[in-house]
Amino acid sequence: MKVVLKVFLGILTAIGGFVDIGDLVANAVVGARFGLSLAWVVVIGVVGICLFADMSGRVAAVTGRGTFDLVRERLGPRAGLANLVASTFVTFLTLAAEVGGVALALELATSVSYLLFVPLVAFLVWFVIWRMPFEKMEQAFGLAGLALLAFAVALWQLGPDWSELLRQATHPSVPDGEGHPTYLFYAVSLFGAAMTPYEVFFFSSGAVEEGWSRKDLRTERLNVYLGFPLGGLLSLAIAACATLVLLPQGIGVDHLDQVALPVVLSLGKVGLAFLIVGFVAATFGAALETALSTGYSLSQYLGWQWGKRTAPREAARFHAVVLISVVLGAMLILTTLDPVKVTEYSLVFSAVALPLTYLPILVVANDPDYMGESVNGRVVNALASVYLVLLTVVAFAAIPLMIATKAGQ
Amino acid sequence: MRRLLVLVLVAGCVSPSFNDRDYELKAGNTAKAVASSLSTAILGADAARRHKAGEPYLSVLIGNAEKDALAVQSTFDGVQPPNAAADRLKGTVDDLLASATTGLSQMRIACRRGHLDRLPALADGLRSTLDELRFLAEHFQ
Amino acid sequence: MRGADLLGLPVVGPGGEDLGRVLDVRLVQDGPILGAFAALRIEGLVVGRRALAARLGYDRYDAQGPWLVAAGVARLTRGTRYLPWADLQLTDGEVRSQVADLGPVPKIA
Amino acid sequence: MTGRVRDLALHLLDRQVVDTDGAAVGNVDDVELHVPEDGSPPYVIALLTGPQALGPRLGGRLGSWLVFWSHALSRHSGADPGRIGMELLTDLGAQVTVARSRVELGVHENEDRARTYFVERIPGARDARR
Repeated sequence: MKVVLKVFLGILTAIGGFVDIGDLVANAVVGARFGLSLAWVVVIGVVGICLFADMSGRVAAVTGRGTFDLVRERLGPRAGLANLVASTFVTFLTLAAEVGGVALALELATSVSYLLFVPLVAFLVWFVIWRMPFEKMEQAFGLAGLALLAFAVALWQLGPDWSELLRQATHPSVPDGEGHPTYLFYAVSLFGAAMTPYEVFFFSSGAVEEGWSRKDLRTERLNVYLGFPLGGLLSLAIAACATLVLLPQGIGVDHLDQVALPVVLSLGKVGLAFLIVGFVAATFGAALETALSTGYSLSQYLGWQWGKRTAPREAARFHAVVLISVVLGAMLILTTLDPVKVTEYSLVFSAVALPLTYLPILVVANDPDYMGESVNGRVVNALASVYLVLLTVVAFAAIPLMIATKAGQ
Repeated sequence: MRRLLVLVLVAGCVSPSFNDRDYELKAGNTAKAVASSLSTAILGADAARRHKAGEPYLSVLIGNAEKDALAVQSTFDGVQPPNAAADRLKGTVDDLLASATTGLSQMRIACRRGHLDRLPALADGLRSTLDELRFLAEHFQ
Repeated sequence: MRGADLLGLPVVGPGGEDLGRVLDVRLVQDGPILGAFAALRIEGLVVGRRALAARLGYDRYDAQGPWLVAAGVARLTRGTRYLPWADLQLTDGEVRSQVADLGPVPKIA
Repeated sequence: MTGRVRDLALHLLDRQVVDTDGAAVGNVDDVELHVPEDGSPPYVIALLTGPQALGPRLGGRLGSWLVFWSHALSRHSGADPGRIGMELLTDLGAQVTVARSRVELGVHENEDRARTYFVERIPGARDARR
């Protein structure tokens, strides 16, 4: 039972971090437009996030240090600050999108305009962070997020031609009527959705919050290699549902209600009820993670006391930053900026910001001064080097692709 | 059927300049976007027919579809047709857009009043518009 | 004097030739006893041009993975040299080396 | 006898300082070097922490801005950054441990301000939720 409870950090990170508003939207958009021909990106993204989260989680367990501590130590205060600004900007955009996502999910349940929910959602996000113990928070939202498995059930109910789906997924090709740049732009978005930097900030800082040490390395691995692939499978289920129901009708996904449509058509009201619970849990969980991550990053860079372990008064500046970022995120959404659009842009910027944090973590995970026996093994390093190249290429390609395709239009 | 005839007429005039081609592409994209909104609403009506969805969800779904279609319509209205052939194309597209947005708003009103049982009939009335929009979208890709 | 007063200072040779900047300060724990430990005393300066690459530490250690990063950083930090404290003079706004040819940076065991 | 070798930027600067309770005190934003009169090599006599120490290392306009404002807002410490004497250190590894509590070190003015004027005014600020 204890092991089960400990896996919740991974499940929350995966459900509320891997499958967040970004994945819900990106996978449905891509499924409705490209079928499963971009499924390979999800697989590459899952392997990448496993690798990255494993390294930062291991470093956190062994040294007790969060990601941004190490970013500044390895890059110095100036480059570290540039990194902090870029990463925090992306995390903040994601936070705003998640708050909007919770509100949109509540709109689906009530048909009351999502804008009216935004202040309430923002307050609850802050309140949970202020009052709820870390582990309870993980368990509650991780468990509720499992309701998203409705996508998998719906897929099964839709009774697809599995061999055809598999063929699409294993024979990637650009569909007729779509240009290569557009295809690649969506590949970058999906990749950004899978490997969002805040997942790593949260996972490593969460490991410190839970007081992990060297003996928790097994738990750490279990979390990573169970949680993220589970999130990846869910992503694929979302894309497959969209492929089966929305693609043949020529529906382009612009709203969360369209993401839910395949599940509604196959599982009806019960399916929708599960889905809304899942949407709320996943986006709320991700809102918690991103709000905490802005506080974690800034506090770690500046050496402030951070975390939910102690009373808020003991980590005053950390809690002040979290509160302010939640308020600003809600205000951004209240300008009636479409949360789905905010999500789409934050995914691209995620892809740009990734190598900035990836490289320092990779270096520290190899430093025996910090890690002792637990440095990266050969296989991990070989794979990690491949991803370093890949991440760099994607980071440089992301913005030009966005401009060339007018963000995928 | 009348609209399809017009379409064939329009398609016969091969556009001579970049401007005309550009206008046709815009018309095609407009048709594609509105067809997507219509399909969404029609699938929603399908769910209503089979009692698979309730009023709150459907009114959000159909309301958003209507909003999107109206936005696309007003963007298209703002584009200047370059010549007489384009004027005819504009007439056809405008017709289709008007019937789509009217239909969507009827669906939204029925839905918000709780008359979910009326949605399937309203949706059926939109299917020919949807077919024509799709034809147009495919033709001017 | 603060650490920041040394880091980044330009380093010039005996004839005034440009040798780079101070990238790091080598400290050895054999100064006067402060509390429980011997003080960290300056032994020399790491001098070169690629501050950011040098921050990663690959030029100071033998064999550290992954190979790709190590090789890349090694290339960037090829020109990094070591200037013992005994061989330098601190003047206004620069470090003047009394030898023209600096040796490589001694690795940390 | 030569002691252990450490490089300033690589092993000391920017590391986290924690107190006897394991709570974060600040980062090693800079170090103070003592220059002996007899001309022997300088040695590190104190760790410096806080914006007044970080500012000069960031350099440029942002650095001066940081120093100016933290000076202007500071009630007692003036232009000097927080200072932790090397004699207080008990460990120097992935983090730097000092043998005093945060309160005793007195390098915490901004945290205190955030606590007194903002966070502590919100109900529940005193409860730890584990």
